[in-house]
Amino acid sequence: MKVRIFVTYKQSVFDPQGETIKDAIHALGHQGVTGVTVGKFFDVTFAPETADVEAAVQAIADQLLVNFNMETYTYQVMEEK
Amino acid sequence: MKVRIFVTYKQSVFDPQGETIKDAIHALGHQGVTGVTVGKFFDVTFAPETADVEAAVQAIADQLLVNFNMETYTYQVMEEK
Amino acid sequence: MKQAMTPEEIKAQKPYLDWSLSEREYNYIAEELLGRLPNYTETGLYSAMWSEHCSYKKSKPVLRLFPNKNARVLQGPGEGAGVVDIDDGQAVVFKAESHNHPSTVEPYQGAATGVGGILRDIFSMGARPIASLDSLHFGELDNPTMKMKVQDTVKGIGDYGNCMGIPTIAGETTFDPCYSGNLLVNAMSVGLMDQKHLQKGTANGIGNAVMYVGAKTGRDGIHGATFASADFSDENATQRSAVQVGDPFMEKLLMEACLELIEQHADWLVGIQDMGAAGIVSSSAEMASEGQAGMELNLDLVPQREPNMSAYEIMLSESQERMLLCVVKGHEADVQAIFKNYDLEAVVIGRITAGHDYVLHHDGQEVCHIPVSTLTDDVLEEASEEREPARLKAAKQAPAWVPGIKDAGATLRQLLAQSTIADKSVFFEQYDSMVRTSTVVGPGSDAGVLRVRGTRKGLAMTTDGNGRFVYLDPEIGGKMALTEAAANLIATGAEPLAITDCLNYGDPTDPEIFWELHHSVMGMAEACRVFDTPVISGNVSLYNENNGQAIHPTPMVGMVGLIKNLDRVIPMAAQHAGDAVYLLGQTGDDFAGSELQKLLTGDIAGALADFDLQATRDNFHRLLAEMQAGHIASAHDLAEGGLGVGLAEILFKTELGVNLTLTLTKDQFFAETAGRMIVTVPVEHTAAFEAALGTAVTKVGEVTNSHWLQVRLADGQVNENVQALQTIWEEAIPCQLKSKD
Amino acid sequence: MRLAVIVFPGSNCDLDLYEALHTVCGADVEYVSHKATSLAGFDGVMIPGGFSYGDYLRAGAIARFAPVMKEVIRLAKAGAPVFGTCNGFQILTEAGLLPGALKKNDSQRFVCKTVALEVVNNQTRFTHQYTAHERINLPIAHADGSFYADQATLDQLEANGQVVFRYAEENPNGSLNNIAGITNAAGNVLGMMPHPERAVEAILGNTDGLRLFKSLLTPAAAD
Ligand SMILES: Nc1ncnc2c1ncn2[C@@H]1O[C@H](COP(=O)(O)OP(=O)(O)O)[C@@H](O)[C@H]1O
Ligand SMILES: [Mg+2]
Repeated sequence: MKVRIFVTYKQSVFDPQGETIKDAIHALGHQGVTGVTVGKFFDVTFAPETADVEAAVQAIADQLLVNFNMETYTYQVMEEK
Repeated sequence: MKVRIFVTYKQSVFDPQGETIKDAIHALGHQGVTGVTVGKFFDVTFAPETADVEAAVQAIADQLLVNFNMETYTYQVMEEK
Repeated sequence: MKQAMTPEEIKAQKPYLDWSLSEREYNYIAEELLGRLPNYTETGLYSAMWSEHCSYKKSKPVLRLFPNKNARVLQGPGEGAGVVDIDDGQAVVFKAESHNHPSTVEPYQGAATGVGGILRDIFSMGARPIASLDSLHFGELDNPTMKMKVQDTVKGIGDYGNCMGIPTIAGETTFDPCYSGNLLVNAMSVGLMDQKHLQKGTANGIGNAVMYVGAKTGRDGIHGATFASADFSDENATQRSAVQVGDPFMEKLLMEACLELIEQHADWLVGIQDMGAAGIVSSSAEMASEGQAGMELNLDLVPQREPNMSAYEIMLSESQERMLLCVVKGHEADVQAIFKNYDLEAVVIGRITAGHDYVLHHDGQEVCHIPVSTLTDDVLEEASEEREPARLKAAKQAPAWVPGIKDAGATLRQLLAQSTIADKSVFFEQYDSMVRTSTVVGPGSDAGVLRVRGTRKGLAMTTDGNGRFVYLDPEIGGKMALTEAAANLIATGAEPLAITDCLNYGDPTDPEIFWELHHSVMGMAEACRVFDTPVISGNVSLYNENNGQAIHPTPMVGMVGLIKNLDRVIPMAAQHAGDAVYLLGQTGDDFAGSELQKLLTGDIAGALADFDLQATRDNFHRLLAEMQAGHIASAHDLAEGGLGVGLAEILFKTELGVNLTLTLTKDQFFAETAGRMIVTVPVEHTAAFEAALGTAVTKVGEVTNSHWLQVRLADGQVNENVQALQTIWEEAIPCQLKSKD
Repeated sequence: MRLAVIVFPGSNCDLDLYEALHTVCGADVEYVSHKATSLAGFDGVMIPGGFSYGDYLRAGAIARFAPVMKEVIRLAKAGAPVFGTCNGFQILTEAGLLPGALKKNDSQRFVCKTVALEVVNNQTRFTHQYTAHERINLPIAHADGSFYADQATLDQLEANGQVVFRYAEENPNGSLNNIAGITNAAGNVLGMMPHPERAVEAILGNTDGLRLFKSLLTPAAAD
């Protein structure tokens, strides 16, 4: 089972990277783009027998993957391919 | 309209970050995790009147966001919130 | 996965031609060396080991021209890196390596893995890397693609070295259209060791273990052509990539573990070598060959990152951060324990056997059984055709170009904004230049200087290459490259010890290009003899071309020098008002290949004037003696942009100026005659200095308290505010990087 | 005072910190592995710069789970001096011993150079040998040095005098309030992005960092 965990800066945190990319996109001529935000994601695969994957995901995000001073996360269980 | 573009390493490309994070997850006691890969995503917002958003997304990914030597991408049109 | 071809199919279909093994070589292997047809794996191994990259079959005859010994050289070419005695039982270890092709395709990872590779060469010798240098040659910064490549290259070098905790303390960056389709990314690393820890890449002793340590093997870096053709025909090629990805964190652990093993348990270790080009095959065959031993490996034991790798892929993979060890039988577990402590795997993948055969097993089958030496020693050297490039004859006959400058101040301002001359701090500030707290002089000076902790000694180091001069005259250009490197070291107060090099050229099967290679090495070799700086290591990079357009022939010289007394490190910048300013060396009408010529004509052309190496060397050594005597306040060698630019450079970031009177013309103010320096001397030492240097120096004026560069020339004058010049110089590259085209 | 320099996998300024304390200041200092489970006998902890675990997740994020961190936290809570520079600062924030977090530099680039700092608080056990509001120069070398905390935390830091160093001229990374170094509320834990251990010897051109270690090693009379 695979879970995709999305981590982004909190809205209140200034992220110059998104702005820089937006400028670059405009320079390429795509004026229709009004905003860019950047995040990272982690695809975490669990052994099929893992009990309570969602609890594990939350624990892993809370303890390791996310720094709550500046970041926040969501996750999504992926379909098996 | 918002599009989320996911960028990951191609299959055969070594992902040292993912390996290190997997080890850390194991050290925290989540042995059920069998793999971790790391990617980035870009939420790109388009002005509502933008014609052919998908073509624009592909152009932006091709020219700017993705390094085709080692990366590949997918994207997903997001619901408005 | 498709079934590999049979030996007969290989003979008939000649796939080896795509792997750059010639039919002549293939036949020689089959008929003379083996007396049978090589199988698929064996053919692959020969192709790799007999490539120019591994065997130097074309360049070897030329490399023999280099001197590679003197009383200080402890290890010359032939090992991971060269080793030079620096007294007190210590040695300095260094080597440079090119990563041009990988960096052109993928600048970030190419540059990063270039640094990673050269660091492994250093610690495989038993030395701790203490500094890195780089030599980068790019196309002009006038298009978004090149700007991106430049920034990615710099980030790749920085990220790897910074994470390893090895300071990058010197280097060079130049820009010329000839590199736009083929970047040059040369990395050099310098290590320090106690001589007693010196290691070799050797394997012997029947029953001793061959151990693999470090990262797992993937399909990284396996030659694109074979990658696409043989084994993946049923998969979507675009989902795969052979780009090598660096893992500096792994390498840091690997380095610490290897150094612990070498420094504390050398008796467990027979030999150690990094896996560089052609991965396992090259490291294992070279070690067995060096130890005159047989070797048997079981490839099923090799840690693998990807499923279903063929023997060929496992052997040729260029996955990074791996080392091969030969360990005394019985100490396998001890070695494993050391690596385990760093969370690293060490695996026995084979043994040393009686005889001289190289035997590989994979999937229960013997996939290779050949004499080791046929991989390493029996390579057919190739005689190359050579012919003097037509352009050289023409240049010698053409009338010399005369710049005819009107406003020397305006020319100076323009030159300072030329990207090759302008401030590079936007690049080198991305390198940690201070970690390990021994950096006495960091990037931005003539040479980097490190102290040797616990002693009064220092080491100075520099990389230099100027393809434009070598292009105009390979032999004189080769001499100039050496001279510039020596001048950079002398300027800091160091005595040159030895050099490493990267020889970057185009396609050597073009007789004109082979001529460039041959003659530039002749020039370098002669200068090495004069400066007594033997070549102790190096690397050759050929086929640097794009669409049939070769780069300028660009030999890079990496030179290291010894400073016996750290109190006598000489700064580049002027120090005090009132000091006398001297010019060392004579200035000629040397405009061919200069930055001035490029600025004014947009091109380079003409013939180079030869210069007197011996006189240059003597001048340098007399200057060095004066430095050691404490008579010199500052010294700076003159290179791109000549005296004009050199004077500005010694005033930047000071509050000083100069007031000079010269017999030179406005044009000559920017000539790039080799072997010159600008030296400032406190008044109380001028008499001694003049007595020692005699006619080699000309007193031209003094350092002043006004922040102005004031020079009276034979046919005009320069009167420029130094702060204004500095602003031009500092802003040029950041501006170019930002501008939208 | 016996000090531990903690060595994590990927630490690379451990030597620099050790040499500054041992060779330059003559302090009683030892390297301690991240695997150590006891810091008994140590009076203070020094966490060096570098790239623990490659900084592959976030700088300092993985190191905080190392076995030795339990002991570091114990000593910190007991009031012992704990000092982290660069990656050490990042680890201290990730471990919750210091408030806030360190983001990627605004430039998105690693930057190594010497910057001007103001000693904002010279009343700490790490800074009492500096004068109030003294200007000093220290090297920085980091890619993730932009200090971030929410407004309430920032206000608190300022009000309590926990801001110890501030960038005095150029802000090299986008740090809020130009913060370069902070202490915890109790004042015994200091984290800073600049590297004082790189500025303790004249041969390297800068000794402005020396008094930080001297402060630590010679408690002020008032202490
Ligand atoms: N241009 C050169 N000058 C001197 N020595 C060279 C040169 N090129 C290669 N060598 C020497 O040949 C040997 C093989 O080089 P190389 O294949 O680059 O080393 P490695 O196997 O470590 O990658 C090395 O010892 C190197 O020092
Ligand atoms: Mg090598």
